[in-house]
Amino acid sequence: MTLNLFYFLSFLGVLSALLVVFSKNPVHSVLYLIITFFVIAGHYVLLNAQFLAIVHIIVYAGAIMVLFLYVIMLLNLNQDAEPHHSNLIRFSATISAGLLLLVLVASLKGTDQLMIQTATPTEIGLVKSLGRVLFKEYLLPFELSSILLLAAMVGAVMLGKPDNVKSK
Amino acid sequence: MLTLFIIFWPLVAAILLFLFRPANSRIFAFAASLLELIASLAIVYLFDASSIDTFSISVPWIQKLGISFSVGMDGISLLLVLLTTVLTPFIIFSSFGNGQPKSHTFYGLILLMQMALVGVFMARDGFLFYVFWEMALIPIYFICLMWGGENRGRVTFKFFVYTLAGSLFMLIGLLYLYFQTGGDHSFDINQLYLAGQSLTVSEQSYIFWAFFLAFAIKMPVFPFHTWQPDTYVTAPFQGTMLLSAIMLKMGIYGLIRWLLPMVPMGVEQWGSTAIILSVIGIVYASCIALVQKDIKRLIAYSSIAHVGLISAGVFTLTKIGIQGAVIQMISHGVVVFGLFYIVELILDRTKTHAISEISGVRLNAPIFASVFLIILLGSIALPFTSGFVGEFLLINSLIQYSIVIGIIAALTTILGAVYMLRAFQQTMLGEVNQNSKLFLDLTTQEKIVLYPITLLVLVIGIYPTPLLALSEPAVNQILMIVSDYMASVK
Amino acid sequence: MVSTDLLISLVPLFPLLGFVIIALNVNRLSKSVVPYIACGSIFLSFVIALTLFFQLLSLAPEQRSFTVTLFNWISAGDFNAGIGFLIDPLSSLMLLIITGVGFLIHVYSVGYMHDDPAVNRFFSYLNLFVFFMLLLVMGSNYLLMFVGWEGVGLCSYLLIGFWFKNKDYTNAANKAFIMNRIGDLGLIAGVVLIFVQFGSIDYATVFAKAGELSTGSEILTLITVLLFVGAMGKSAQIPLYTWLPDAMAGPTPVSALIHAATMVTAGIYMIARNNLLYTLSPVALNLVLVVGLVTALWAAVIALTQNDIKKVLAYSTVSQLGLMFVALGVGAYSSGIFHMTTHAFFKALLFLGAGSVIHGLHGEQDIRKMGGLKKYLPVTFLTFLIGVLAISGIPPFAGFFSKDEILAKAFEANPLVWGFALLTSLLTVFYMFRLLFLTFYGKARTSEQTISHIHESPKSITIPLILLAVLSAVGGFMGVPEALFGSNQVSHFLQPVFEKSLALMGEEHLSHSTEYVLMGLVVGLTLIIIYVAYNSYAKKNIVPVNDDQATSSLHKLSYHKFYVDELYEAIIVKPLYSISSFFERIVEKAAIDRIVNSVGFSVDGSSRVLRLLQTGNIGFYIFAMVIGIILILAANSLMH
Amino acid sequence: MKTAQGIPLDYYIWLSAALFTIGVLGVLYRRNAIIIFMCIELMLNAVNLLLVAFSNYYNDASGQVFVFFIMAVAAAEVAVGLAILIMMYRNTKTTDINILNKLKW
Amino acid sequence: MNALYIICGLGIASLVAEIINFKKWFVAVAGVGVAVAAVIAATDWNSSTHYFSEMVIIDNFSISFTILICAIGAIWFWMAHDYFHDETHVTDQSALILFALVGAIILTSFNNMSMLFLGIEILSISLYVLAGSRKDSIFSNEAAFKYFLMGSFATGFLLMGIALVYGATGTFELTKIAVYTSEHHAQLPGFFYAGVLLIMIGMSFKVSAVPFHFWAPDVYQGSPSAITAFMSTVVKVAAFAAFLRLFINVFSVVQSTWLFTLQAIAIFTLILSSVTAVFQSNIKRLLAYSSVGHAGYILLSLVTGSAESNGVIFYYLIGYSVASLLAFAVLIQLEVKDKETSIDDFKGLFKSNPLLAVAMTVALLSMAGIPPLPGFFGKYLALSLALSVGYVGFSIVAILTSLVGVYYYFKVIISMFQEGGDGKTLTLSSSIRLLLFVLLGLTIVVGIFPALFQVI
Repeated sequence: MTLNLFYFLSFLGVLSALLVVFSKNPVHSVLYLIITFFVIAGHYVLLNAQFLAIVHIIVYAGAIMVLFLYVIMLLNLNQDAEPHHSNLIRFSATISAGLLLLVLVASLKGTDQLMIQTATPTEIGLVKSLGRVLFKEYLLPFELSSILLLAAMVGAVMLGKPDNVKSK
Repeated sequence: MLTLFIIFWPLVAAILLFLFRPANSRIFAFAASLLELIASLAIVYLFDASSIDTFSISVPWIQKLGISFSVGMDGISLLLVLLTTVLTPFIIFSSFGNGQPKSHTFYGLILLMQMALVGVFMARDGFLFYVFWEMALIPIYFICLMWGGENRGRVTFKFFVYTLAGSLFMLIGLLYLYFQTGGDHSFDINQLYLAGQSLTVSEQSYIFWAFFLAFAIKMPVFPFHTWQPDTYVTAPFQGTMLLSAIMLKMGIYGLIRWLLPMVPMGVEQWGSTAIILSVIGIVYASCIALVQKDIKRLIAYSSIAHVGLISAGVFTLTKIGIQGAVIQMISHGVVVFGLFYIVELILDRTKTHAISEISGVRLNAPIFASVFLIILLGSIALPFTSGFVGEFLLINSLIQYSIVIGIIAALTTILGAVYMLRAFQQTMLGEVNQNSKLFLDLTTQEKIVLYPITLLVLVIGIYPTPLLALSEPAVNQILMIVSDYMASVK
Repeated sequence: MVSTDLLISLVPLFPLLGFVIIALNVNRLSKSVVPYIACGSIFLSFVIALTLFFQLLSLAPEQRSFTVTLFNWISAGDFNAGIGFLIDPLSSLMLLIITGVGFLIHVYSVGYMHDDPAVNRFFSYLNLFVFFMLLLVMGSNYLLMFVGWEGVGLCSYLLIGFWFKNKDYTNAANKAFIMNRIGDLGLIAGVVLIFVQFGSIDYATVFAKAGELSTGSEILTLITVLLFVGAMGKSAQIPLYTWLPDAMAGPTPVSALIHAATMVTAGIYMIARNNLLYTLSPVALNLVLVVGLVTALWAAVIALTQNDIKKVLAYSTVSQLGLMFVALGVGAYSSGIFHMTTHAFFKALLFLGAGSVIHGLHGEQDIRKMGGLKKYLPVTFLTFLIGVLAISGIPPFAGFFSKDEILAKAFEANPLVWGFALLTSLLTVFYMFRLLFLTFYGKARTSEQTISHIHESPKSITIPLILLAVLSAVGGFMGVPEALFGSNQVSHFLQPVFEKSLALMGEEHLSHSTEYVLMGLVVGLTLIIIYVAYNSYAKKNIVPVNDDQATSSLHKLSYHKFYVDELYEAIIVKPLYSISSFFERIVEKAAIDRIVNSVGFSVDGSSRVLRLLQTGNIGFYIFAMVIGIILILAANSLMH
Repeated sequence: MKTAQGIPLDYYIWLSAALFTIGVLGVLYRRNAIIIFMCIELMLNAVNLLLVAFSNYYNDASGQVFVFFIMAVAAAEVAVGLAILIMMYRNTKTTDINILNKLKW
Repeated sequence: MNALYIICGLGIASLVAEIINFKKWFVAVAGVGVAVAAVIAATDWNSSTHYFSEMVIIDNFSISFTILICAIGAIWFWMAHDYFHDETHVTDQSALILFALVGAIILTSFNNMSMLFLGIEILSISLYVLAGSRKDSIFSNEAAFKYFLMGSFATGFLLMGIALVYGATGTFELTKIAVYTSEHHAQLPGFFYAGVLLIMIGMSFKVSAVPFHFWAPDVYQGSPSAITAFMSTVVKVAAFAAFLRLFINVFSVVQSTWLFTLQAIAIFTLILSSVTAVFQSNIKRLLAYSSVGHAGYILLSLVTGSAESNGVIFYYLIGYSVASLLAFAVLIQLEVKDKETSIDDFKGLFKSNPLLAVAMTVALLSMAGIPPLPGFFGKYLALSLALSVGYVGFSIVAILTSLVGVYYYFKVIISMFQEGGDGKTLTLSSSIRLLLFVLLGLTIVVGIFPALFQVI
């Protein structure tokens, strides 16, 4: 059952991901990406990462993708007027992506050599355990990500704001 | 103390020049170089010829890597240091001419150059030697670049890269040897000797070539010489003098001090090749000098020929050859300085150095012509001029090495006479022409430069014994290292 | 009493001092003072040389040798060369010739160069020359000889090109110097080999050790041949003789002193000095003989048709030098030296006489434009006549004895040699009398204007002429052969120098009767030739044709000196220059330098191409990155 | 080797590799900067998926914590990236990456 | 660790300064603050500790790199004074610079993959913004965009690598990974190696090694010069610190996996950068290629895999940074607003502004590797290291490329010492003069006494 679910989600995920790449209208791409995110959230749930799944939906589908949409609307890009690469480039892009997949898969073997996990499955995906790890072991990275966000905020504001002095 | 002074005083003087930019910087530079000269004379006075290394200082520099600031003085070093310290004041003074005054930078660079040269001649640590070796390149490059003639960017650049390329090979060789030294590795000269000598024949051959390339380019030996004529022509006269009178001695000195004792088997293996290259260079450069139209270029090629002879003599591995090389280095330095100064004066007065455009100078400037003649005779090795002593010893050693090679090498005396006398005849003799019409004879200031040089040419020619005696123990020492090693191998 | 050592050192010192004083004050000293300094210094040397000579004489023959060492000059390894002098009969005789004839020529120059503005410079060179010449003959080792050898070459160069405004003259000077240098190369190589062989270059050591070597050893042959190459250059023997006729560009006293009396005989001196080595090396000795003989004949033939008074004398000098080498070549060292001595007298006389003529005619040198000068220049004529008689070997003039001795020795060695030598001397007689008659006899062929200005030369010119004439007349008596009831004093005086060689060769003598026959034959033939010449040039007044008129091909060949100069130009000079241009244009610029530069260009070129990778297109960049990643991962998965 | 739910770990690896590659493909394939950003997000999500799978396998929360950081960074990147894009759009009036080739050679 | 706090604090203070309108002196304060941070970092010398459940390790390695980064930062603030004067967003930019420094310092002392990731991102995101800080310049825009796009693309691979390594070892902690790999050397899954390689690719991008260097020339050229200076020094130092930490300390056990690849990368980096640079006429682009070339040299000593390479690389980075700062300090003075600076603009500089010319010359000579300047010793040490493990061919390639390097550096030098140019004498503020003298002095001291700086 779970395996079938996995197949279904995977198929859906790959399909929508491909549609992100191949759909002509940027807005459609956004929507397909949101579908992909939901699928991934499904996978998270499958993997007992419930809290993460929710956060994922909130952050990605809720925040990031909205931002994308917002920008697309702002820049008025919601038509399929996008110029395309020449066929040669698209062809070679596809080929090289295929090759990349090939070498990736070829080099991603060896799971059978992994240590067999000893601990019994616990509810690590729950807020409680995650919070414990996050605020104990990973306190410093957590604090530092605030610096990161601060930097990004400052930066985004700085760049995004038109220069009043200049425009006047 | 004196050792440190003689190495670092020019540096200090140069820094002072750069920082304070005195209005009469040339006087300051001249005084500084005189002080340096006095210091070197003091060393001569205190020098004990019988000992191999006096005035030596050795302090660790980068201890971890076995690099130390290790300098010393033996006869060969002393002579070359003396050559440097004697010629530098002259070179500085020779720039006092009527041309536009040179800035403090110019003099500072000359002093820096002097420091590096003295360092090269005194270094007893492979790494230190390399550092000084490269440092010598920088000031001269800038002198040529900033005060040079036409096309100087391209020409000086070629010079720079070419010589740098050569010395990088030397660096590899040095490093290779360094890793052969025992214990914690060291760049100490004696350690490097031992390391080099412990190598197999084929390894020694590689090392030989790594070093020889660097030295051959610096000297320069055929066929690595093509940077030289252009550079000499393009460089300002003081630059040319520094290059030809002192700097090329670095290459020969390197052969004697570093190459021979370090890889005797390599030298034995490839020495004949080096001699043949040098001898080809002698004839080849002399021939090219025959058809030169530019007098500066002519002297440049003549310098290649002379250096070829010296380098060939060194590779005979005989006492006579090396003593000849040492004395010829000194003589060549003095003579070539004089020649270039004379060419500078010609250019200054006639605005040309095309041989065919000048004629009959002797009529208006007899003293000038006579001085030129004497120095020129020194260049073509007339007996009782400085050139003869060295050239005779060198040819002597080469004839001992192989009579055919010796005689081919000795062709330089004939060909040298041909091109030098041709130049003299064309420019000094004949009817006065447009360019030489108003040719002034030597001024007092020029006499101050040229008379001592002329005198030196004669004195070294007539009484070279003190110089030879000074270098003899050092030469013996080096040859002893070689012969001891060869004896132990066989 | 002054010590002999000091005296010996003083001999070269005076001319050196003279040179230094004049040279340093060349513009300051008055033209009237300088000649005194110059002549005085030589005279002092002459006096000392004379003193030394008598000191030598006062000693027993085997003790007649002084050596002085002043200081160590060059020492490197085993090599040692000192500045030291050797006075023995040979060098002492040379000293006398150099300082004596030299002094006379100095005096002559005072008059001859009187009007020249650069007379100070002239005398300084002259003094310098004497200094180096003295060094050459006095040096106690090979290297010092070499110093003198090159030094006189330098002075010769300076003096030939003395009138440096004229390009032909300076060309001649260059030619002289360079040809000498070719010889010098041989000499120096020889010296080095001597050092290699004997471990020393002191005469004393070398000769002592040479005795131990066997006759005809290869190294010795090599050494002596190389030394002889030096002599070829300096003494103008085939193939290096062409500079000497050109050297007549210099002032006439120079031709007399350097290119007749002293410098060119350095080769003779050198071989005489090394007689032992040559005796030990028959091959070299034969080479000397052959070269000398061929040169003698060759130059004599050329001299037959020359029209320049000094050129005739120059070729005559070459020819006579050849004769001296013949003497050396047959092992008659002292005969060679004897002829050299008398030759110094009469050839100097002839040159100075010619100079006097030229002086009288204000620079005219072409004998076709002379004639009938007998009455205008009586002293010159008389002295010149004595000179001609001396060179022709008319008894009892100096040349007779010396030449006769050579002929006799040649006959002794090989009648064929004698035949050629005789032919040479007969040719000499012919061209010398041709010269004499064309110059002094017959009608004056000079322009009226010149004739009105002709005057006998001043005292300072005529007195040396007269003195030399006397020497030429009586100089021969110091070597009267035993056949003529003399004692051949020269030969005896020089005995100690040649002792070892003579011992090696063994002495045979021609019977006196043979000598008489030979002498008679020679004198008879000489007289016939004189008559022939008189008939053609004095009586019939035949004047050599102008250059543009047709002559027989043989005559042309001789007149154009067998085209040797042109030959050298074609086979040596031109190829040398074309090789040089080839080196410069092709090898240097198009090959070596191009290879060097091409390294730079190739870097430039690849940069030009490689920078195109940086297209500015992000798509491409990312694509390149992906390719890189694919390659890396592929390599990895292949490895594992 | 399977995850807690019995799905082989390999499957997740492959899935994530596929998604990652699709992201790469998108970056290579498209010229619209916004789509390219989205594809990069897709790549990051592929990584997230992988991390979660491993985290599950090892029963170790730190993998999931790491995903939080990736999310934070992704958000920050998107914010900055879009700001850059807007700024650029202001000057060039396009989001076509091919227009951006003033800097080259 | 304290240095990190101080700089974080300064960054936030910078933002506060905007609010309380303390703009005028803030840059100076920041500079001094960073310098103080360096000093404080130095006080921990020889005390090897870790903080925050082994998130960071403070050892001599991290301290020395931290000091270097702080020192560069302080000098940068000194140098870039004018950059702030021109701009409207003074505090924003100084905050971003300070945050970038935070990121850099994290990269010197991380002991956890999450720290690595965050460090890189803090550094990068700040720089993406700073690269585009000249908003009206299309070049600046393009630089920011390219940097951002390629940077985040590369981050994807880095993360993939981290994920795979996590998957293979079950931990993000470096020390544990090191222990795990050495204990289970034989049974590491295949994807572990892929992970290591992907991490290497991500890091190679940061240090701009071929073929992941394409961003560097374009971004260096397009960014404001002060930012370029920052990128070519701080970013490079930090990235190499991280590179060393990862590949010398952690992945050294599996050297065989990455060594060959890294060798290839190093060789291509050396060759491509030096050859391509020859043709450049834009000075910033040239310096970019030069910086790529230096990365090649550093990689050369890194691939020796020798323990000594830490010290060598540290020294190399000091020499390189000092020279870069010097070059950029001159360049900034010479720049005309909104105009590209090409080699021809240096013509006659020695005549008109000797101090600038001398400073630039010394910087370039050092980069070219002429003794006794630090660039020479750096290259020497790298070569020596390479030869000590027998990389003869490699060393020869390196030497040849450094000869080619001489070729392009000297194009600039020749230009400066040639006649021509407008001959305009710039008036330098005394602060800049002092800075130039300090940097010149530093260059020479670092060059002549390399032993003093080879602390690790």
